[in-house]
Amino acid sequence: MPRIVVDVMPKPEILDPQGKAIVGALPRLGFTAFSSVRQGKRFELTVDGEVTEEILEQARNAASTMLSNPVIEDVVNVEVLAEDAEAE
Amino acid sequence: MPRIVVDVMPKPEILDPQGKAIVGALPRLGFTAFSSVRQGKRFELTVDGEVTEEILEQARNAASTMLSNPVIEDVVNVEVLAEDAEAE
Amino acid sequence: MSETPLIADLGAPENAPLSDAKIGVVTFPGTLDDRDAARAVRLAGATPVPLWHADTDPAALRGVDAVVIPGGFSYGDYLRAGAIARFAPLMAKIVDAANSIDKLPVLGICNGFQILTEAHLLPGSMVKNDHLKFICRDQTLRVENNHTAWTNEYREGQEITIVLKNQDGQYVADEKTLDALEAEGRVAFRYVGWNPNGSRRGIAGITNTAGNVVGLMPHPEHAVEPGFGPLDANGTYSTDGLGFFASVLSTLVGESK
Amino acid sequence: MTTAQKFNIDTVEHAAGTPDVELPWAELGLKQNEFEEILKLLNRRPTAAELAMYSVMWSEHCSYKSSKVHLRQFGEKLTDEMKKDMMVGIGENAGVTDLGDGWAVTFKVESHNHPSFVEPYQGAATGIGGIVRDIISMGARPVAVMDPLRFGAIDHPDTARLVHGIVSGIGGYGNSLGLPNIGGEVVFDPIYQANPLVNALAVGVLRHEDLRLANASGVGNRVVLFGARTGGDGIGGASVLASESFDDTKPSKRPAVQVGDPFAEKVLIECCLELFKHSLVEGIQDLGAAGISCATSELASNGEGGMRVELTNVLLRDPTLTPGEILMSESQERMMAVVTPEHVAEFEKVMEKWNVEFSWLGEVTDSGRLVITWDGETIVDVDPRTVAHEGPVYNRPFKRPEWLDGVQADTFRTSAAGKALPESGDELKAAVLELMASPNMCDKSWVTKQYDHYVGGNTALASPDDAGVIRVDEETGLGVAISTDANGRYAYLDPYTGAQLALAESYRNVATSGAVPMAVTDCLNFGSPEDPEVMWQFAEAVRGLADACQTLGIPVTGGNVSLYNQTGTTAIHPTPVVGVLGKFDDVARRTPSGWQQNADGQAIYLLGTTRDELDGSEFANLRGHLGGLPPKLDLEAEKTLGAILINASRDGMIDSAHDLSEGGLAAALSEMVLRFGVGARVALDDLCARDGVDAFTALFSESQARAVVAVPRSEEVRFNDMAAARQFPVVRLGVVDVLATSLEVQGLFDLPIAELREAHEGTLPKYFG
Ligand SMILES: Nc1ncnc2c1ncn2[C@@H]1O[C@H](COP(=O)(O)OP(=O)(O)O)[C@@H](O)[C@H]1O
Ligand SMILES: [Mg+2]
Repeated sequence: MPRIVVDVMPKPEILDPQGKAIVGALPRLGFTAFSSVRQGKRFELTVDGEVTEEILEQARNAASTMLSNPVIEDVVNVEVLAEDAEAE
Repeated sequence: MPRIVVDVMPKPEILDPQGKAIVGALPRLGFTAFSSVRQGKRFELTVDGEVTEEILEQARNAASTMLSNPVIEDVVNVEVLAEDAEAE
Repeated sequence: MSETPLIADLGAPENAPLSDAKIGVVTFPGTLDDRDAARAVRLAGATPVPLWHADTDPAALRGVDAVVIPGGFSYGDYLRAGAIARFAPLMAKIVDAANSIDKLPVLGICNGFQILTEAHLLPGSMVKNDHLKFICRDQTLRVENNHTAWTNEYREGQEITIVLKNQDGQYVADEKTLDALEAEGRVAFRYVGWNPNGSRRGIAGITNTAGNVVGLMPHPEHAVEPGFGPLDANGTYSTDGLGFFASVLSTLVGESK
Repeated sequence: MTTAQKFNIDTVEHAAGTPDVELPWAELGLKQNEFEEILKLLNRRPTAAELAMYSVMWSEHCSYKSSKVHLRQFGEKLTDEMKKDMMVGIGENAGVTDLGDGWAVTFKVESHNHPSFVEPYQGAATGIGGIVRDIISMGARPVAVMDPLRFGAIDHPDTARLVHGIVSGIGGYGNSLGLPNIGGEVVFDPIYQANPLVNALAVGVLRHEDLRLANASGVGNRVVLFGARTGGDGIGGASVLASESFDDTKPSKRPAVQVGDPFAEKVLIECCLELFKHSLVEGIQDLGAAGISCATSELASNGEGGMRVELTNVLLRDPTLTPGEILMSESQERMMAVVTPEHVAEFEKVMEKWNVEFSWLGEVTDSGRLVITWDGETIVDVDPRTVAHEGPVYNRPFKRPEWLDGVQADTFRTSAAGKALPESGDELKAAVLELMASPNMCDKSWVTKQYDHYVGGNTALASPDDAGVIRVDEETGLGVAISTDANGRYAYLDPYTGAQLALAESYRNVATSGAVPMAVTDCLNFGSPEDPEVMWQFAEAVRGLADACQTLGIPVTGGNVSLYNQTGTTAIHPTPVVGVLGKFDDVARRTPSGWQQNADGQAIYLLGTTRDELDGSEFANLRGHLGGLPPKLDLEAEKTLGAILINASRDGMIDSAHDLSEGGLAAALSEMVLRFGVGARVALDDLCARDGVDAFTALFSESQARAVVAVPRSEEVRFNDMAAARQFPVVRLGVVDVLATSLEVQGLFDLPIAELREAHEGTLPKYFG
């Protein structure tokens, strides 16, 4: 069944304690290539049937009203998941 | 500066309490198009300089050893964020 | 030396028979219940020894006879509970010692349990409570396996009341793992009455095959002193948690005999 | 090009040469007269950085400019008796009280109301974070928190958002710090609709020698900033400073809300405690409102009088911040300390051990000036006292509201709501059930079970008991009890008495637990001080509280004022939240608030006198009525009652005790039954006959200075003798009955515990899931 992906990230100017803790831990495991890390959320919404423009619009609305907190987060992406991605 | 995105989702067979709560709440706000929701994580790793294959490999390793727990999660995606996405 | 600050008085009561038994209590950044665990060790008659997560000294385990990984929010529980702590230098030593022929007894409580699963000393993992909220309550458990290093002073089937408090306490594993745990008697504790977080098969705690490594979500170290812990079903203060520490002392005595 | 030039920085030199530059003082919240005062103080125009500092430090929040003239009474009305155990009083980050044996305790309550309305989770979380840093900065280990909360109507569409966010924010932050939450309040009233009150209290303990104050003494000592990096938090409204030259048009992005990092704060606590243990800091100050502006100016003016700081040394989360913004930033989880040169290396070792970032900013001087440079160029050169302590003080006009006479004349008994009151047994039973299920009287465990109340292993009592009790010394059992209380309806009807009643209730709660009351903290939540009627409420409340403290002999050691809690012209009820702290020599002597399983046959007594006092009561509230006068205050009776409760508990004469407050006797008896699920049989006849009241009044009146106790049979004579010796009224109501499964009020009704529990516990889950 088709899925819509919604990606939500903390606003760039907002402190992201989780990202901060991760970027502090990575070098201890030898991962030294990354200067900063931010942790956000990825939602996969499953649609029964075809993804119409109206349904995509619902997803966009849900993303901005419920799946994200606009005070501290940005919705960075709402898109239909490519079919092949479903396989895995 | 370039960023690498790592997407991690709960394994399909693991119950996702947050996704379940969301799918229960969506219809109350009039979002009726979605039959299931799963909530995962999106990490954005910033690289100072160019993203070499070696750095991408570091990101893949970090994704599977630390950013996800293979008992409950799958890494569904590791990729360089398109340049234009950085603008926003 | 890396001393854990302000773990209160670390000495065992004088003349306690096992006061020379040394039980390590690990502190990570964000650990909360280290002082409580040290108190429980002391009340059980042994000597708590503070251990520091970042200690890279070859003798970082400081010659302890057993280790408690206490509860809390190591690294804020950021990323996943226990995910970052698991990579601490001290953890590598603990994993080695637990898997060695000496089978160092290791108890992981709450965040400690989460760390043990992240470190693959115990199978499965914890996800958010099914109701998605932090929950703190007096919780009854049934002791399902009284043959581990940390449960041998309980009766099999004994119901004990200790404290439950967590946000990510829902124990999950795939069916095959769960079946194997059941078949091998490695479910050490099960919730009684009500499953407070949606854990698979009501599992509150498990053990490794050898029985020296035990992890559980509820907190025995908060049920060791009358007046300062949970109430049992009769409304009286429970000290049921002391059994964990008494058990490991029996284990140590048994070994030294 | 110097950095100053690159940023187009407004230096002191530049300011002196450009007297006519237009400054955005009004946008920064300064009044014309205040700006003129700054010009006078400096004898030139302020630089942008100086303007930033004065504007935040002279804000209502930081300078107490409207409240100061009234708050002085807390100091002026101190008697020698009140000063006896007070080690640190008002003026420092938190007050400190001597507990004996070399132990001391510090506690304080603060508000985070507005941020919690905007972003409930983070607002409440950072409220806990802020008050805990105040406690650390005294040299203490924080040991517990409490959270007095007020929300709008329980069924208002916005209330669930606030309740969920605020409760999980308090829990999320406090639980992660390892601080047991031992009490608080949850009140619903439409008056708090868009103005929820989120007050947070923290308590800490210390050895006398660890006491630290916020002062920068010792010329040549180094000044260090440590903890989280500085970001653009809390300066959103001041984005006019985004360009220091005031001509840039592009506003930079600044966070609208602050996000807390409880992990960073937990590490900060441990790190500070290690600094104290090895005596590595001379003075220390937390960074809260007004950030570095506040910390530098307070430390400097409380110490040798001078300090020099190089601002480019501040570690930044956002490199685009300008000097003025850095000075104003309210980023969380930061501390500033003063360290002697010989301790620098050891200090750095502690930081490295805990992986805490730090930067050396400058040093203490005796110049009497706070000099801040940016890459060597002076951008601030002020007398720090003028920033920190000598801000504007307003004697705002106040006036008793004209509507108050009408409200006070509208008593419950004469109102329509006071007609057709419950009378028969069945009616009274239904009323008790309705009361106990009502939003304000219902079980609050939906909230409190989201809080860890066990961590630390020293919690001897927590909600729902009358006071939270924490053991301080494991050897001796020395400990403290704390309760917080306020009744906005009482204070609305009469702010002077209402504030005193809040203190009386808090005092009574502490005494009921068995502790000796010692100190007071308060958070004064009011509407706009620019409204003379609100200002009158405020003045009356402070006067009342200060007078009552004097009578009870316990000092206010610290607190906080939150003004402008209003929507349009409608202010919240005046809500003076009062916290009282008491001491136990041994917490093993504490008294729980319900009948215990082993208490079968114990005698139930009511202490105190019951009058016809329903105005402002919970019962009147259930009937939608608010008018008349609050219950009569009798502080001498409170003192006597307190003494009886404390002595009786110390001498083993009572096994449980519960004070009477909102909901009166009906609530007290219900709660005592529900506490451990143990039934009781009581009769009201003697009480009604003695006090001349009917059963309804006996059950629902909110007369003060009352408590219900359970006395073991063997102690009854002694107990009665003690009350008689103090000429305090007691009446025997009945007995505890362990086998009974109900609360039986003889001749009226028999209320099954299960039914009562269902009503009591069902309400919050029904609204909040
Ligand atoms: N309502 C009040 N009652 C007593 N003291 C108060 C009150 N409000 C503020 N104070 C005291 O005034 C001083 C400054 O308060 P505040 O600015 O809140 O401190 P901080 O800067 O530590 O947050 C503190 O000592 C505080 O205890
Ligand atoms: Mg302060």
